Amino acid sequence: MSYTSDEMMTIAAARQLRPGQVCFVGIGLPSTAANLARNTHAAGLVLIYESGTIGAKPGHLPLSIGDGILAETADAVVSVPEIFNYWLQPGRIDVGFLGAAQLDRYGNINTTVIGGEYARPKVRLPGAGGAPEIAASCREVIVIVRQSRRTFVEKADFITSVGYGSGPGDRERLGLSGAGPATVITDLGIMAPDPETKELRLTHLHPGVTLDRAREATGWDLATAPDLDETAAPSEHELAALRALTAATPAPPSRGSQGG
Amino acid sequence: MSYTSDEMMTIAAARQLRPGQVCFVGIGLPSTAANLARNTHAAGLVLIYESGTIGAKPGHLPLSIGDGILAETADAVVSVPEIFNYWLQPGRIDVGFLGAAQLDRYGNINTTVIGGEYARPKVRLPGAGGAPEIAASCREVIVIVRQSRRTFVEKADFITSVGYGSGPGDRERLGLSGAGPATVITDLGIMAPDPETKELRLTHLHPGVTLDRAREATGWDLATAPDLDETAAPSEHELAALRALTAATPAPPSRGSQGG
Amino acid sequence: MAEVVPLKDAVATLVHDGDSVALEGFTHLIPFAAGHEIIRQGRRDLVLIRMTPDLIYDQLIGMGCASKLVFSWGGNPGVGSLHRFRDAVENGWPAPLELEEHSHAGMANRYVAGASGLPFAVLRGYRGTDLPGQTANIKPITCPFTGEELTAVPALNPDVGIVHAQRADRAGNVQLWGITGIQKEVVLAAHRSLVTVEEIVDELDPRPGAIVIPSWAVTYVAAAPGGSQPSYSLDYTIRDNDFYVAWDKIARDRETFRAWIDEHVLAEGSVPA
Amino acid sequence: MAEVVPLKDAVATLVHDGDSVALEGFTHLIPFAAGHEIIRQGRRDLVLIRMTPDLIYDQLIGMGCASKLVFSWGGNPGVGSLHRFRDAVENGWPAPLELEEHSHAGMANRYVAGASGLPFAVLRGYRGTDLPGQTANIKPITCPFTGEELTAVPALNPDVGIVHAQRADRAGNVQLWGITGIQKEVVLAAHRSLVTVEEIVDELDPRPGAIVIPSWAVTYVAAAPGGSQPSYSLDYTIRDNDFYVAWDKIARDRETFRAWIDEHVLAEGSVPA
Repeated sequence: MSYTSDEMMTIAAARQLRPGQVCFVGIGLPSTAANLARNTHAAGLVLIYESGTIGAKPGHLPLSIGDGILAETADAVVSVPEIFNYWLQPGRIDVGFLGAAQLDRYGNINTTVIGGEYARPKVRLPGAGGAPEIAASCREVIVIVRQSRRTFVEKADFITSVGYGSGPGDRERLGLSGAGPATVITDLGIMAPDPETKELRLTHLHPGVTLDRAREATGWDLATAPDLDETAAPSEHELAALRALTAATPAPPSRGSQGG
Repeated sequence: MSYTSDEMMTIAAARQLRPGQVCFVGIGLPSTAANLARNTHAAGLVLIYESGTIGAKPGHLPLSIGDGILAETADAVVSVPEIFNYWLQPGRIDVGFLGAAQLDRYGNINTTVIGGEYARPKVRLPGAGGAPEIAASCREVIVIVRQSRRTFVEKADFITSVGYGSGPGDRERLGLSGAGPATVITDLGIMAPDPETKELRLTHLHPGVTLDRAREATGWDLATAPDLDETAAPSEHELAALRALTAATPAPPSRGSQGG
Repeated sequence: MAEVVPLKDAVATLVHDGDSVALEGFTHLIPFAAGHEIIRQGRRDLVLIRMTPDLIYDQLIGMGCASKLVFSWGGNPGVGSLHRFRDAVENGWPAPLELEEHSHAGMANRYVAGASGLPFAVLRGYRGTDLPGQTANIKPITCPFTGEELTAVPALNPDVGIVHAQRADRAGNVQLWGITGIQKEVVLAAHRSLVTVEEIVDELDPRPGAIVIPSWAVTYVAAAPGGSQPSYSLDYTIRDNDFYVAWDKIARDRETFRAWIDEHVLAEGSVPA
Repeated sequence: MAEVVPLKDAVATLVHDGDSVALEGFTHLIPFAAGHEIIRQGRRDLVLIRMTPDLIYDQLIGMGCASKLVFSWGGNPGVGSLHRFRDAVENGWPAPLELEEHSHAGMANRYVAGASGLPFAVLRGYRGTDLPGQTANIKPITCPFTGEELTAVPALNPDVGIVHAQRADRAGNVQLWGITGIQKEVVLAAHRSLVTVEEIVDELDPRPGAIVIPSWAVTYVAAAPGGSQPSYSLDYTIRDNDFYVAWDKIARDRETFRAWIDEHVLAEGSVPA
């Protein structure tokens, strides 16, 4: 059964989530992956959207994190200050699921500006939304983003959300309670930080993707994990579930929209 | 129609409240007076209890500020942090209605300890409850308390809630946004601060009460306002409304229970 | 007590050139009708405050109503960019737009401080990001008990706070439910407030998940049926997702944008899209 | 996910000698059944935390379970004194009781900070009172933007937080309504939590004014029908005002107090009064 690289990426991301985990989800690819997990192997996955919906169980993919379906299916709906202060900030959330416009070798995320001066940028991106505190406070962070040299950069033009900062010890120094980006899922493969240097390195290549191609799509000299592996191809069950989920829904945006 | 001094006190207190005012009410005499006002001349008086009930309209007097009748009749019920942070602290409340165990010449209130050391007091009182912030943040404060030398003291053993501190300028210096105790209603008469010195002085004597008796019941040299007046006796309507209100209810406590 | 008045009069009385104005509604109950009335009344030099500027601020910015934007996420939710916002920032069209940028957590806590009568709020946020480098309104603060360093942001107290809600009664008590977002905080933080509602009813019967903002905490209430479209009011209207997608094309080009505003906002008898 | 267990087992597992324990319920939903179970299990040296100690802490203090009390108002609501509390403070019977005393606003904000993962909270409070002179847990703090001086209090994060609620479902999701008080904050601030409920149901149908605490944020749920009496659970039980009045006489005397506890708490088959 054939599939697209986006489908492989979304399915690989969904596989990262385990039943019973509590997941703070942004709109777009993160929401698609999280809902796919909930509809396949991770029943009981608790989805939290920053609009204040805790335990949302949308039947279709929401276009906005404020879609009515989220409030109508949630275990609890709380105010926006409460979702950030009582639920995200204390580190109660297992997994934070983020997108990115730029991602650097240490997993730092840029969703603010690209090129030029901050006040007169070449590209003005949406901005921070909930991402800085999701990246700071979730027990672990999963980043899902399409891979290219434009996106995977040596150094981000602007640090909107902190990964490992400038390397080992930075998160501790900054008092960030969460462990930081544990996994980066792309349309080419999967990356994870080197335990020593915290630099993102390749742990999996998706079927049919060569190491050269992954390296060409990365703005730094991409290292590989000793046990570099191939991602299992999507199962028919996974593909059917994903396509059922996306059928009724407009295409997700191409970059980190966790704020919307 | 005959009446008791407690009835005169409660009715005099009720008369202080005007229609449409927003009033933060403690249990006991304040609650009785506020509900009497709402049932007589001050329809539309908004009662707020620190249990989080905004716009409560109890048919009978609650024994506790958590009585079910308050939540069932309120316009809105909010959490305890919200009632203090969003509603009391910003100075939205017109009138704060307090009791006292000790009241000093500058309207400072003690509801904490009397005599001995703080750690081993002669009398351990209930403590602060909501009073310190009610006294600080309400636009004005009305104190209702039975008058005696034990209660009306030169200097309070402990300042639980600030009136005018040590005199003019203290509230401003402390950054207390409200105007402080504007009126003190007792079973003998009514006091208000001297505009110059902020010391409480007698403005009204209840019918049949002599100035000497009021002075004997005061622990400082009680001054009188130039226009010292006699309180109008309770009308039949006021007495009937008060007795209807208290009929169904246990006697109010004898001292500041705004925390309960 | 809130006065129930026509939308036009409420906006004319409350919103003046140069005011700081927060039109809130976190992805629900967005006050489009009030925003369009501000455009019709031709306000200028507004400091627009909003967590998610959304289409409504894209429209106000594109019409030159604003000189500054205080925000935390400026995109078209689920679709992509806000092109009028980007044109103002990247090219200064139709006017330069000063930015003050925060995270959602920072903005939410700024409203909470404003509603609480406090000059600032404390949070675990911004640490290690480049955001504090761009504004004086993000500063470190030290816990007086543990010595730990956290982040402080100043209170937001807009001159005018405007939100949409499902219902109000004739006395001006406001009731809203579903995603309640930051609505209550904005009304309580603002010096003057306007709540537009789907309908005015005799009685606010209790609803699961509903909050009530008492009349005496609101300045004006105005009826604006459908006034949150293309956003939505749970149980009254549904979100017009197609319009959010269509806006991408409308707003990409200055002329098509102006034409849309002329037809749907400025024309006689025009109604909120 | 919260485990639904018998009350006796929940208390035995969660509450140990020397723990800091907050049994909350602001004049509603006071967890008397859980408090009586703590007395039956003979806990000692507890640091008891509660805004309004009420009869339940009068009983725990009178039975010598506590070495310290953190509170903001220690009276019998609408009646007068808590005699066991006063006897402990004034005469050290049955054991000396250390006090840490705050205002309601201070205590509420300490729970909020605890629930928010912050080390402290900021409020306009305590200024000019004698309360800061009696504890190191009230300190001034300066706004980094305006220079204004306010008051800081440290977060409360009890070892154990215990509250009562109307209902839970079999998965351990908790629902409560009426005066919600500080219930959610205590559960979220505590390291371990127990929620006793009037009943366990298959489905938590939405209720006006109800809040839900999701199962995954709670440690244990235990069924305790009538478990808030002589306080009350709105729509299940009514407040026993007569008992609050009667308690004044029962607790005034050490022997009548002990006799009451023996009969109503310690005796085989005794149930919460």
